[in-house]
Amino acid sequence: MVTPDLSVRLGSLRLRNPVLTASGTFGYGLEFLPFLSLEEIGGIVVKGLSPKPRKGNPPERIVETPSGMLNAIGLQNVGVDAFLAEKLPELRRHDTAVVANVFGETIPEYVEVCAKLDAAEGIAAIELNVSCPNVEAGGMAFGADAASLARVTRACRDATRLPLWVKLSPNVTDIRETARAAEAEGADAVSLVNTYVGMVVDVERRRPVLANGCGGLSGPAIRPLAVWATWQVSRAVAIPVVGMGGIASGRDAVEFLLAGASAVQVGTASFVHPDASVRIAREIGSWLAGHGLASVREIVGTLRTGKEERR
Amino acid sequence: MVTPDLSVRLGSLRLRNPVLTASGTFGYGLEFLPFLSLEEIGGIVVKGLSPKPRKGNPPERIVETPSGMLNAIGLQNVGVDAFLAEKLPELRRHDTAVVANVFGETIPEYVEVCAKLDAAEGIAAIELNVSCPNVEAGGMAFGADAASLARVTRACRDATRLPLWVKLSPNVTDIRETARAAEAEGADAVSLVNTYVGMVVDVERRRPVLANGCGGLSGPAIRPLAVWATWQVSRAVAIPVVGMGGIASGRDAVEFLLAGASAVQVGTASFVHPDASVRIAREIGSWLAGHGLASVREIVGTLRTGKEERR
Amino acid sequence: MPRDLSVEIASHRDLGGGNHLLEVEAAPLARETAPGQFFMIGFPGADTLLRRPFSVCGLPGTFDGSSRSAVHVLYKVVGRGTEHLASRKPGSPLSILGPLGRGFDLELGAGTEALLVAGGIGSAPFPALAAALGARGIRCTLLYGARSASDLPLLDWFRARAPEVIVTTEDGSAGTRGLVTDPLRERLARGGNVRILACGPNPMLREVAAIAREASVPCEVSLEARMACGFGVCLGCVVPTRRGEGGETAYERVCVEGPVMPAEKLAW
Amino acid sequence: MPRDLSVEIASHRDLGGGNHLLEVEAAPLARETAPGQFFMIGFPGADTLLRRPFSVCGLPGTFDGSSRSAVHVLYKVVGRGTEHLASRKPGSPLSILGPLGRGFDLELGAGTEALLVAGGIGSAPFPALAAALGARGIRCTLLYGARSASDLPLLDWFRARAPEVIVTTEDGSAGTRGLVTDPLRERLARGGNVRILACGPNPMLREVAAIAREASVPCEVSLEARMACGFGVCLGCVVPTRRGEGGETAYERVCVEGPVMPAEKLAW
Ligand SMILES: Cc1cc2nc3c(=O)[nH]c(=O)nc-3n(C[C@H](O)[C@H](O)[C@H](O)COP(=O)(O)OP(=O)(O)OC[C@H]3O[C@@H](n4cnc5c(N)ncnc54)[C@H](O)[C@@H]3O)c2cc1C
Ligand SMILES: Cc1cc2nc3c(=O)[nH]c(=O)nc-3n(C[C@H](O)[C@H](O)[C@H](O)COP(=O)(O)OP(=O)(O)OC[C@H]3O[C@@H](n4cnc5c(N)ncnc54)[C@H](O)[C@@H]3O)c2cc1C
Ligand SMILES: Cc1cc2nc3c(=O)[nH]c(=O)nc-3n(C[C@H](O)[C@H](O)[C@H](O)COP(=O)(O)O)c2cc1C
Ligand SMILES: Cc1cc2nc3c(=O)[nH]c(=O)nc-3n(C[C@H](O)[C@H](O)[C@H](O)COP(=O)(O)O)c2cc1C
Ligand code: FES
Ligand code: FES
Repeated sequence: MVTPDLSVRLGSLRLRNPVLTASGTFGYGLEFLPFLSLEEIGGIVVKGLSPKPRKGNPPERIVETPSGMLNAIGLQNVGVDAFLAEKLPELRRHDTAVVANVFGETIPEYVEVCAKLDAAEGIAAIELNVSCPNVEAGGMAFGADAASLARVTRACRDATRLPLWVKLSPNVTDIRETARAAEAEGADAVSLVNTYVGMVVDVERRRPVLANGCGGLSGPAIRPLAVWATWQVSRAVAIPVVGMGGIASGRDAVEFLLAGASAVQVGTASFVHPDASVRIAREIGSWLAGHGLASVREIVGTLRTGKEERR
Repeated sequence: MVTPDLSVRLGSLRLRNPVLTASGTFGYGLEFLPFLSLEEIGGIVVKGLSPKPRKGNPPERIVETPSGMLNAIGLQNVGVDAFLAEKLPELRRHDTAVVANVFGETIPEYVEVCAKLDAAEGIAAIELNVSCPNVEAGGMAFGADAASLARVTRACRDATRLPLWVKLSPNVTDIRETARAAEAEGADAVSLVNTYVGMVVDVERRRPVLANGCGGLSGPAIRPLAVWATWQVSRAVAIPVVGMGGIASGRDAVEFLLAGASAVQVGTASFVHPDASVRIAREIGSWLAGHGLASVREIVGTLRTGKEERR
Repeated sequence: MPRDLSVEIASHRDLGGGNHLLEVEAAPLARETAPGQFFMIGFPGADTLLRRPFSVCGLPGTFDGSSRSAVHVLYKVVGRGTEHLASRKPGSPLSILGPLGRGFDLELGAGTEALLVAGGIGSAPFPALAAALGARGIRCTLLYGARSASDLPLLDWFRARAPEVIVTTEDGSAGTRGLVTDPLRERLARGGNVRILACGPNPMLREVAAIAREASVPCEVSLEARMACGFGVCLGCVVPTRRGEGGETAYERVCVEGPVMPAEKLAW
Repeated sequence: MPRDLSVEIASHRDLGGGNHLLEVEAAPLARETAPGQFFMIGFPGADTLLRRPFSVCGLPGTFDGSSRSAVHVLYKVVGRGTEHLASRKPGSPLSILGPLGRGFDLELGAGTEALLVAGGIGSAPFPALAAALGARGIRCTLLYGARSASDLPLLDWFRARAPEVIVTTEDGSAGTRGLVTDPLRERLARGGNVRILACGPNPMLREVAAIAREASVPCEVSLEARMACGFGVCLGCVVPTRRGEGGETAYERVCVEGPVMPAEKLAW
């Protein structure tokens, strides 16, 4: 059996394999060194970076749900400066693509972080988080309609020459519209999905479990929704799509690849099994080998619905 | 311990208790007679009725997902005439509220079914299904934006004096907008949620498992999303809200009641335990009794988020 | 009338090849279930949401030494639910809903020979069926095909109980190498008053039905379909069928109008 | 360095009142875990998604008769995960990630008396802790409070091993009727070179911390928090803490900067 070629291209960016880790679920990468080697995955997406450090929301911040979890972390992070000074030099010692997830409350804040990242050494791409449901300002407000998403994308596009990914919110009527807006304003790729807004009630206290009230749903529960969103978007735009949502096995990842994702991100699964991303990359390899396929690129977007003729 | 009063009012309609069964998950009610007595629940919502019998979608029509299932039944049903002639007379022999779920491909079709139901004896309310994701014409198309939802609601309002419920789609950016449109055009209540659009891929065949491609996600997986939607809508409209999505226990139902639902519907849970609806009604009673509450109406909408002051 | 019962696993036997024989004590099911009917079995606490459908394999008297309230299920591990079930020890709780669906027609008429055609784990309903037909004095021949020798669960039981057992495997590791349809064709060529009762994967059933139609032999097939409820309300388990001669097709429920259906009714 | 291990349940003892003592063989954990640290335990095949955090209760030598690679966990059934765990028999697979977090400070200084304050199942980390402190020649007194007599797991073990055990129950069914903070106040009033190490529900810990502050006695508390990862990356488990004297608050992770924290650091 030949070893399949797992490398993929997202525009100008080449990844060793199609598995990245999702923002907010992999810290700054270094926390995972006891469990895996960063050289075995395609890359990592670091926790959302804002211009200044953010304290985040008060606890409770997480709650388990059937096959999923809600989180309302509120983008606690060290800020872009500390990331560049303290984390990135460490990360650069590992041969993996580092994608910086960026968050701002205003467009100038997004631009500020992008410009700082642009000036740094060792960032593979920027992912704009315009879809965080857990902060009052910014976040999902930008991702909820095509016009504001277009504005923030354009402003960031003008602030960096790094590959620019826009991470889409699934909490919309038609995700293809925001995807097209990102593409039109110069995004190099779109990634999806961020979390779905939900709430769990503590019936004894008659309050939401989360101090923030609502939170974002992630994990296997959302996988069928995320596969559908990936399929919709991959047919609506020509730029590469990075798919995620509840991926916990190589088979799950293959669903997204077939549905049109050129790469995938693993989120919540890394909490349950810290080495999940590496295992998933290996399982994709075995699946391809078992099907006699030479390259993962052969399967991207090859899903057929049987309705092609009708359309 | 006093037995709590479980009865609720939805406008002019009084229900014995707040538990109804959800459309499409309870057949025409009669199939459940081996398992429960219809007198023990607040009412039943029958499978979506269209002007003519519908054959439905080809198989596969269902697939299990983590803590949920996708369905793409395609509204197979006997048609409103057969329902009125064959099912309703049987149902009328049971003392329970019968809510007729109505589906049309065009506004005149909705109106036709409403008018026929209006002329019949023994219908407690009409629930407009403007949120089915599994049919090409009608269905979600009407529920996805406030303007078309307003048109179909108005037309049906003019066609019947029966209590009119509009069942909302959660596949929208802001569900409060469609809720408000329903209220403005004379709906007596809104019910939510219908299913979330999703897809499962058969990686061996490289096709969606469902012949229809996509399907609607129901079951515990969606519960946190549905609770959030219920809370959002209950604060946006003054008419009663009927909540549903993944309810499998009395505790789950209490989450929806606290979040503002005056009644709840039980869907997928009836597939797993045919008597789930009756058990849930009993569990609500025990919960209230255990908390020394005299009536279920005391808890409806009493959720506090701690952000009230700020708003 | 179907019931929803909470039971415990009475015995659980690993038959090799992923096949297991499960026994529960459930007097109402033992009394009321007919061969070809099925149960929806739930696994409390497992990470499966829906129950899983399984045919009745054994009723009181089918297997030696079982009690008057015992029912048996023969199953193969194919996914998460069956994998979980296989890990459950005697004493573990299960929920079981049944009896469900339409079983095999047992009124075959005197002198008719029953050809039971099984594909692998598709043999599951046949012990109870063979026992019932035997009790009615009907001669049964089992045509038992599978991929390999390990995919022929309960073969010894059938050899001890059925007058004739013909085995085929795709890899030739047991019986004749080939498909079960080969000996079926041969048997039908010999003529006689026969009737086919088949259970196995849908492609095999389609082939069996075609052979039966060609030979003008009546044929019942026990179908598989994904099921959410098992009692007729989700409309998830349908197959296309032909109504009347006109050939107008409709969708009928495998869980109520089946799982056993006359082959000629199906519009596959 | 934490590891993710697949283990089997070696023994599982029901202690009554919903409390269970679980033993697994895991040499790396037995070697490297310190009292007060914890594990994230996963239940393959269960309908829980996330792992559950549990303190180390016993290390080799804590309980008689256990092997040199044994670690023990004491847990109480409170929800779906622990209910599922309680149904698992010896031989069942578990996944276990650890050792995690910051344990108790064992360098108490000669002559210091350790006051271990436990609320119900909050006694879980104390066997391993008492054994370690005992080995260092530190005198331990256990103040053990609970709702009722059945909520005092391992009381016999403590009575046999700790020099002094003071029991309170809310219903008076064991020891003195009252809260564990009553004897704590009394003990502190007697003065001496003492240090408090507390574990229990957060409201109890808050009260213990207030009493310690008032008496100017150093106090460590072992906190509970909902956890998704247990190793510092989800930021789900934070508590508000005070940094420096300025009193500026931040959120620190119970799973990395805790679960054991100096009480004065917390900004509850
Ligand atoms: C009427 C009927 C009787 C059956 N009798 C038996 C029997 O006696 N012994 C036996 O081993 N198997 C039998 N089957 C098949 C059995 O139901 C499936 O093998 C089982 O549901 C697989 O569950 P899983 O969780 O292990 O697999 P998964 O693939 O994880 O299941 C996922 C979903 O697909 C459904 N599914 C998967 N395979 C099948 C299948 N072949 N048929 C129907 N649904 C499927 C499951 O029910 C579940 O909803 C029968 C099926 C039907 C419809
Ligand atoms: C560091 C640490 C050490 C612990 N040590 C022990 C121990 O040794 N023995 C013991 O019995 N318990 C211990 N607990 C509490 C234990 O983790 C919970 O009782 C357990 O997670 C409950 O899970 P469940 O599925 O049964 O409950 P559910 O209520 O169904 O759990 C739902 C979710 O809430 C979380 N959760 C529920 N209760 C708690 C709680 N009290 N603390 C933290 N998370 C909770 C669960 O982890 C899960 O994510 C510890 C908690 C922490 C943080
Ligand atoms: C605890 C947590 C924190 C997250 N933080 C971020 C973040 O900072 N930026 C971001 O773009 N997405 C964030 N996400 C969303 C994930 O990156 C991902 O889009 C989502 O979890 C779906 O993938 P999953 O189901 O595999 O977890 C976070 C998710 C979780 C669970
Ligand atoms: C198999 C199936 C069929 C359904 N058919 C209908 C329908 O005909 N009309 C309708 O309004 N909703 C229909 N629904 C949606 C349910 O009424 C309900 O809104 C949804 O399943 C969420 O509730 P649950 O999670 O409790 O199942 C159907 C759902 C399922 C699972
Ligand atoms: S399985 Fe639900 S109708 Fe057949
Ligand atoms: S539990 Fe994830 S950071 Fe502490």
